[in-house]
Amino acid sequence: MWLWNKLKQLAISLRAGVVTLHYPFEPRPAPAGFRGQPVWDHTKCIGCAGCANHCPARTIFLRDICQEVRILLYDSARCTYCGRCVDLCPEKAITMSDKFELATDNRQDLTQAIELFMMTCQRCGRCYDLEIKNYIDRLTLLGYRYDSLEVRKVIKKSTSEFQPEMLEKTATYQRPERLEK
Amino acid sequence: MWEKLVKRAFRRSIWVYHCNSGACNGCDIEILNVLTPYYDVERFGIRLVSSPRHADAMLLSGAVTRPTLPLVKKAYQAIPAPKLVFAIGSCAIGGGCWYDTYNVTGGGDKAIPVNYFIPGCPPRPEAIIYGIALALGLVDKKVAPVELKQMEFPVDMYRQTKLWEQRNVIYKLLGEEDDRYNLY
Amino acid sequence: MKVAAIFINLAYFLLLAPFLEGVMRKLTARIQSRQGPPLYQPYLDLLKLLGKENIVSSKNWAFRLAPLLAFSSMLAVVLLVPLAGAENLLSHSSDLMTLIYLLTLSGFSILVGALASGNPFAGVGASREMMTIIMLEPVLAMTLILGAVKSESFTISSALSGIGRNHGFSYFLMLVVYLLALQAFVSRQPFDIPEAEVEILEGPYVEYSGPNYALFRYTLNIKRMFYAWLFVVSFLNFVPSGNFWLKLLLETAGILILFVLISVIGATHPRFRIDQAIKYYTLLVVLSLIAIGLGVKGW
Amino acid sequence: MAKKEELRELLKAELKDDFIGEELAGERRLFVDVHNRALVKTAEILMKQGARYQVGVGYESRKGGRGLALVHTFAFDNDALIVIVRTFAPEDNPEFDSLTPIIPGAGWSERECIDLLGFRFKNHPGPKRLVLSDDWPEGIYPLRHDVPHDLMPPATRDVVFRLEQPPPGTSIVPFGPFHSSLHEPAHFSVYVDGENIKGCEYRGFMTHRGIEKLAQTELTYNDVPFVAERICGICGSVHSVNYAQAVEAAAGIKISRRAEFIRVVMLELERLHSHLLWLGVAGHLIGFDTVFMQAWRIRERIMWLAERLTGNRKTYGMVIVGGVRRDINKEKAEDIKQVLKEVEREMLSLEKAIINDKTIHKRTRGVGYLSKEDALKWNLIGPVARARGIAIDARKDHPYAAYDELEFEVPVVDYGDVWGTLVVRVKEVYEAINIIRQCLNKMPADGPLAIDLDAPIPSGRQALSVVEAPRGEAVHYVLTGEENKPERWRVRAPTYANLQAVPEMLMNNKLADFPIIVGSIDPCISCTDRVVVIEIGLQKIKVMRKEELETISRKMRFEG
Amino acid sequence: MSVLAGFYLSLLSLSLSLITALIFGRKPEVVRVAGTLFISLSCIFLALGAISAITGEGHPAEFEVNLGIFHFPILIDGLSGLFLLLLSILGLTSVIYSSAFTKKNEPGRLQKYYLALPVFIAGLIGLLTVDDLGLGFTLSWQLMAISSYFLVRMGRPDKISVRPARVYLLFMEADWLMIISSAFLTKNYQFGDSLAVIGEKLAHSGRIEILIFFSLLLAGFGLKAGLFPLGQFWIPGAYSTASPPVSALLAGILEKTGVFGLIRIFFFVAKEAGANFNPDLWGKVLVISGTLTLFIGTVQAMKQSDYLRLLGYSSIGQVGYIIFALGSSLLAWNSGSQAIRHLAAVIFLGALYHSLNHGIFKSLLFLVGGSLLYSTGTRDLNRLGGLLAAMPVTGILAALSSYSIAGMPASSGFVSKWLMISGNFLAGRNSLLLTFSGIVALFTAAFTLACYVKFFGLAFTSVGAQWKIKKEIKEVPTLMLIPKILLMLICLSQAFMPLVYVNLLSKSLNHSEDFLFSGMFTGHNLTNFKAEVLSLKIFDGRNLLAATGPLIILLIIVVLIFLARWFRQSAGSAEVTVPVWLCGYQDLNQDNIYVDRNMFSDLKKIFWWTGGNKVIVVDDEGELAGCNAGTKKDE
Repeated sequence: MWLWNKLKQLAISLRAGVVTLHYPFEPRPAPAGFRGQPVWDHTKCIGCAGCANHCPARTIFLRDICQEVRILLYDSARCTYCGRCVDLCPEKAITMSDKFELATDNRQDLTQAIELFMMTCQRCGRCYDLEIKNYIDRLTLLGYRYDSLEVRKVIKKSTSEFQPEMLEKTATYQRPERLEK
Repeated sequence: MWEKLVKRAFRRSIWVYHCNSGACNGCDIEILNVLTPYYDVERFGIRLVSSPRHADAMLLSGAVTRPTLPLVKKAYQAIPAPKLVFAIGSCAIGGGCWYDTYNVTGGGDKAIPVNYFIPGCPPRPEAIIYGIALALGLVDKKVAPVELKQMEFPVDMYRQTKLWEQRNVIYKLLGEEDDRYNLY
Repeated sequence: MKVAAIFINLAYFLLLAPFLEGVMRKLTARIQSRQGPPLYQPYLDLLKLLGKENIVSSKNWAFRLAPLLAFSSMLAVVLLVPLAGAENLLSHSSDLMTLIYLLTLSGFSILVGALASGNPFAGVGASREMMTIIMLEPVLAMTLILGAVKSESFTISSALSGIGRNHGFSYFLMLVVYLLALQAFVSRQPFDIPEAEVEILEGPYVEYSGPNYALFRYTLNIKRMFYAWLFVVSFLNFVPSGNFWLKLLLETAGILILFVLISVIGATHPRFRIDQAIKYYTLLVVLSLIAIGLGVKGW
Repeated sequence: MAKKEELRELLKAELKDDFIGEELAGERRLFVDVHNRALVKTAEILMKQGARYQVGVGYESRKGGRGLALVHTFAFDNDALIVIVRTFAPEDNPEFDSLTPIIPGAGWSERECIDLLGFRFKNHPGPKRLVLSDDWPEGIYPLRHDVPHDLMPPATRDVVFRLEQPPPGTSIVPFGPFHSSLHEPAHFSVYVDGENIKGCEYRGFMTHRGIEKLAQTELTYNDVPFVAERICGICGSVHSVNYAQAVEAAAGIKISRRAEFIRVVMLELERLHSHLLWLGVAGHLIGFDTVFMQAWRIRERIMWLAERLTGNRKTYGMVIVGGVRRDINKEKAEDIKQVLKEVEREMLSLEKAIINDKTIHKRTRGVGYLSKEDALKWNLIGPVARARGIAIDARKDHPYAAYDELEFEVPVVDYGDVWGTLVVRVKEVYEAINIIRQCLNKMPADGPLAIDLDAPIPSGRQALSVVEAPRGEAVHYVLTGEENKPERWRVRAPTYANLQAVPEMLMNNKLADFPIIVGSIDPCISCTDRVVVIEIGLQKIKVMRKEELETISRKMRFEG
Repeated sequence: MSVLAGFYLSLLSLSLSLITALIFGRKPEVVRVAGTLFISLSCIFLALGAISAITGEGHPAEFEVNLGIFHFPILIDGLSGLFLLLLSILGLTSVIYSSAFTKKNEPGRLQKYYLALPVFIAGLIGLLTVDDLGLGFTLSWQLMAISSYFLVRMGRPDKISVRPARVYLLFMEADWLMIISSAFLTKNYQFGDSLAVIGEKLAHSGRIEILIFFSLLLAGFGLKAGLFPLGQFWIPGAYSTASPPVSALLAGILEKTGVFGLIRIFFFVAKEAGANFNPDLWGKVLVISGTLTLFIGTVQAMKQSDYLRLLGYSSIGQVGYIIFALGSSLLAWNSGSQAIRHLAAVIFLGALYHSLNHGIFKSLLFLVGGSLLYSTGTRDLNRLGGLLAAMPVTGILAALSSYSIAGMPASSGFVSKWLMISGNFLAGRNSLLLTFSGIVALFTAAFTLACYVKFFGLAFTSVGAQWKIKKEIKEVPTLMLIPKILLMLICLSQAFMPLVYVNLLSKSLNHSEDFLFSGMFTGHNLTNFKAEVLSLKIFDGRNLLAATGPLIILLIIVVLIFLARWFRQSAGSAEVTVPVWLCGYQDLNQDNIYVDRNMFSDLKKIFWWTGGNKVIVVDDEGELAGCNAGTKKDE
């Protein structure tokens, strides 16, 4: 009885044989439709910030450098590879590549930066305004906050700099308030 | 006497210690998965050990939550040198999608020096093996920073310093001088 | 020759022991449908461990001495045994009692080291290890004493050859007992209870790192090989004494076959609990007592 | 439905003036607003009617000026009905009556509210800090609207948690957070007398990542499913489906039948791989690594299948509010069937090999025993309850998605031990295969994958959804808000309920059985900890904690 | 110095010490110093006398003591010389140790202590020298019993010590009755007959009378020695109650007087009894009772949490070894062939050797225990730990003595167990009883190891005492270290110079008349031990080399240790100190260290039937700590 069970267990192993893949020595491509690293097609991107607004991991940032240049920064390190940005891009400028061999010893390697050339608005002389006056307004642009320095003032990394006053209103940090005043 | 041999043996016999600092299980399961028949990292001499004292590398998964931050440091301290740290998954690399919430400190490198980053949410077992193979020197790195431009634009006029190379251009240009908030 | 035999003993066990672990790991991997590590992996592991930092969690000398004592007493054991039937110079200064006690000494130093580390997991492991020693040492001792009883001598070589002198009931019973106990002697599943890594993180060794741990691993490897060797020379001693090297080769082959068996059993069993194991060991003790009884009666 | 009417009438009659209002959202939910003072009475009435307490949710109501609200939900499993009782308190005096004296299981939910929202509870036996770390300053409640989600007060070095003294005659063996039998950070302080476990203390919330706050402040409705999926890496789909269902229910959206079937397929695939995973881990925990390897070898096919279907092995990303993202077409259905066939074949041979193995019986039978009565007392759910003779399964009791159309059995055994959970899980594997096959056959050929949300989801709506995860029933509660995001989202994972019974199961077992007993509930601590810490008391020995801001025992270290 | 001079001088010094203690009762310093000096002096005289008895200038000292109407025979032969030597060494060390240990005593107690101690030693001298079962025996027995009753009684606060002390006295008196009454059954017995005379008269007695005679004496001296189940009644209580230096004497020599008595009866009187004595029967009785004693005593010791009780139980076990060996040697003697008769002599030598060894290392262990008690104030192993750092010398001594008593290779315990057990196996290879009891003895060696791993590991190496015991823990004063070091040196010499001791033993036996094995220990026969059948390499070779058997093993181990050390350092790894790893969350504290009561719990459960399960440690402060160790109904 005991032996019979053990033989059965051995039989499972033997029937399966050695199944180990020789992966790093033989390529093992991801299947079609795999959600690997997203790739921006810079020729298509219009800089609408839709991906940045809806990224669950908030890992895509846009920032105006000047009137004409807007920079899109994407940090693959924190990316959840959900493909939400692909769904939302109106120009289909983003695709999920099948690239998964992303391991690196330097986090820099995982970033993508796109300089976007923005046309100047005839009326105001600027393109769509990304500079936001304060936190409350920014909240309306959801998920769009990594590049806001004021907000980052209160991202604390369990440092000892925390003072209760930080919760108070200061010149740089306005407490969020009810929207409907 | 055999220091050189010993040094060469190190990369051929990495024993890993799995440290979950608040992960969702996804990466942990994939870490276990690389031990299973299809992937079997033991062929590289890798073993999962249960005491950090026996470990050569720490596989860190999870976003390093506030309670685990000191514990991760402690676990790192418990590993004898020379030691490697692999941050596995987006959470361990940068805190993932909750990198800035009130109970997450945001990434393994906030707590301990990380040697290798293996992104993915969770990374495929192949990706983990790739990362390990990278550490073992079996494969070459395949990623590099991507910089794309829609058109050649005289950016130089905005490059007052070499800030762009340092990838802090956005903040530096805005007058943010504080290194504490450096992303990288 | 007698002096050379010392070094042959030493080299044989020191060089071959890690390889056997490699065999075991490879076979286990095969049973688990895996490719497994290369056969020479344990050598790399040992080398690597030598280069690691040596973490000392408690500052007493017992912690530092323990791995040395474990390793050296295990080596002393293999120094004294007649490899391939060839006695060496040191065989004369010892007998079965020395052998048994030296084996115990090796276990004892693991315990002292474990307790010295101050880790509760090590404490649990030490407690289990001691219980295992208490229950298993008699089985080993009785195997050897059966030889002593049959050969009417207490020297190691005659006792070892004495076990297989006449293949009576006692021989077969003791052979079965030894095989049943082998898995526990080499502390593989289902009897790797003191080192159970899932529950108590390698038990006694939890605080040892780097070279200290390398010594313990090496000790364990040699111990496993010794127990397998003991079985081969005492129970499978069919080849009449002849060419030393031929005999050595045959013994090595026997050890390899035994390790295949150990690997297969180890891979197809869950770990027992210590209370279940003790019951099992008790059965073994009783069986070996019967075997001794039969041996005394000349059967 | 009769039950629903009956309950409504009963509550109206009993509560009189305290019955503020009701909301008849759908057939299977009954929302009742009661006055603060009548909360306990309402709970008593409902419990007398045979309810099972599920979860307590507190929230700060941004709109409507009702201040702070507390919600308790009660499930009637036999009538497919869930009663949700809501009470309100003014913002300046958030005081409620505690249900803990009559329903012990409510204690944690209430203490969670104390921590995260600053509620106060009358008559709560131990209104102590629960979720937040000890060094969290008083007066900052993360789930209040005025606290940003990324506020991180500094860590104080000298503050540590004071663990209980072990009962006399025992000493502590510390398990976790980084222990090879626990793949997640959670601390068990196990009291042992020799090798016998005499109780344990649990210290969790190390995986608490503030997901709920994140969803409420930073993400929009349709971003949340992706975060919800990452509550747990094993049963992620459960949470995203559950969330989507809750939002859909709140918004009154009916998704296409095809999408529902696809969701079921994904849920069952997840159950399949989760159970195989558990089987392997259980093997590993009793030191039987071959079972681990073989179970995971079989499981790997499912992972590959999932990767082909969804683009990721685990976090499927299939679910959005309003439907699913990817289709399962004919080809893929064939693929699934093929894989299922192989898995079933392999699983059968694995089952045959281990189900009669005496050595496995030795390590699992009679280990972690809990009688049916105890299991009922502890409100166990999922396979842990089903191994103890309690037929409880949200798929049957509160049908959702396409389960009403599917035929399947709920395996129930009454071993009451670890072995029982093993048997239940193995049987469920076949049930899951069966369900997926049915789905593929019964799935409507066409229908939109996702319906467009043309109008914004109205705010202030509430909904509750349950989904049977591989580990048991998961509960999501959603209160819709403005700005295209939920105002309150509350998750209760199955482990939450099962973990309470672990000390009881551990009692008088051997130390060596600790991993498999804890493993037998398949603890998903990341689910559980997403916002809550569990405190477990010994049954006989009272375990309390003193959070004293001082340097204490944990810091003491012997340097000799 | 002649035997007689030593004997009388030492008695004189003892009485001087007694008188000083009586006179200067109010001046504790004087009492202590004078007591220490005089008793030490007496021990030195005694030692000198004993040595001359062993070397045997001429003949054994045999004479009559006349105290008015009372007179009794005294016999100081080689055997009693041997035990007297042991007594003198232990007395000396113990009294030096006491002089520091009693510093904490109040004056009244001190005076009583120094009143009782010389009387006790005198009583012991009497027991070892008096050669009758009548008046002389009674006198010395009562001196010994009553004085030691007071010593036991004074070891601890009254409410704790009264009961064990009374039990002790009760058993001693019962024992006395048994021994005294035994002789009356002999035919023609006259009060005051010397043992030799009794033996001769026995030769003409009936079988039943002889049976009762030997049974009573076996029970009597067995009770004294701690034979199972008699020893369990009084030994643990008395040893753990008396102050440790006294316990060292109790375990080291008082117990051995029982062994001495047994040897006298079964190897001397029995010879006189001649054909009437049935060596087969009594050998079997001794083997069985000895095996039971050694096994059960040691297993019970393993369960103890009070380290003094542990030592007490372990003494029972070790005496069990001696008694087992005595029986085994009788059986071997009886079995016939000349070779096996040689083995019988070897086993007997082993038993004697073990008596000496055990006297030395058990005293040492008790003195170590006393040092622990002195420094930490607790006798609970659960509360000790990590003392190696605080008390390095005591730690090393504890390690070495634990190593010795566990019988590890290259230690004195190993030598004597080697002699006893391998002799037993070789002699008894055709006897089931001997083989099985030998196996039990080997098996028990592992239990002994378990006890002492526990004792040393948990008290000295592990962690804990620093937070467990409030007061500062320091090494004990030098005066308490010197005697321990002295004992250690003797212990080491016993380990590495076995031939010296074997020669000493055989000399002493050669100078004992009427010995059953007489003639076996002459120089000629010693070399005969090299008979083919023997593989006991202690006797191999000649001169110095022969004595180095254990040294070779030691040498091998030391060389290999250096090899291992080189191996460890060969890749130049650095050593760093990092706190203990407890899975991250907890740090080491008083609750999560692994303490004594957790050790071997399952084994304790398996061996619940051996008794001694109730483990309660009562510290002097009246603190009650401990728990029930693994009774069957534990769960």
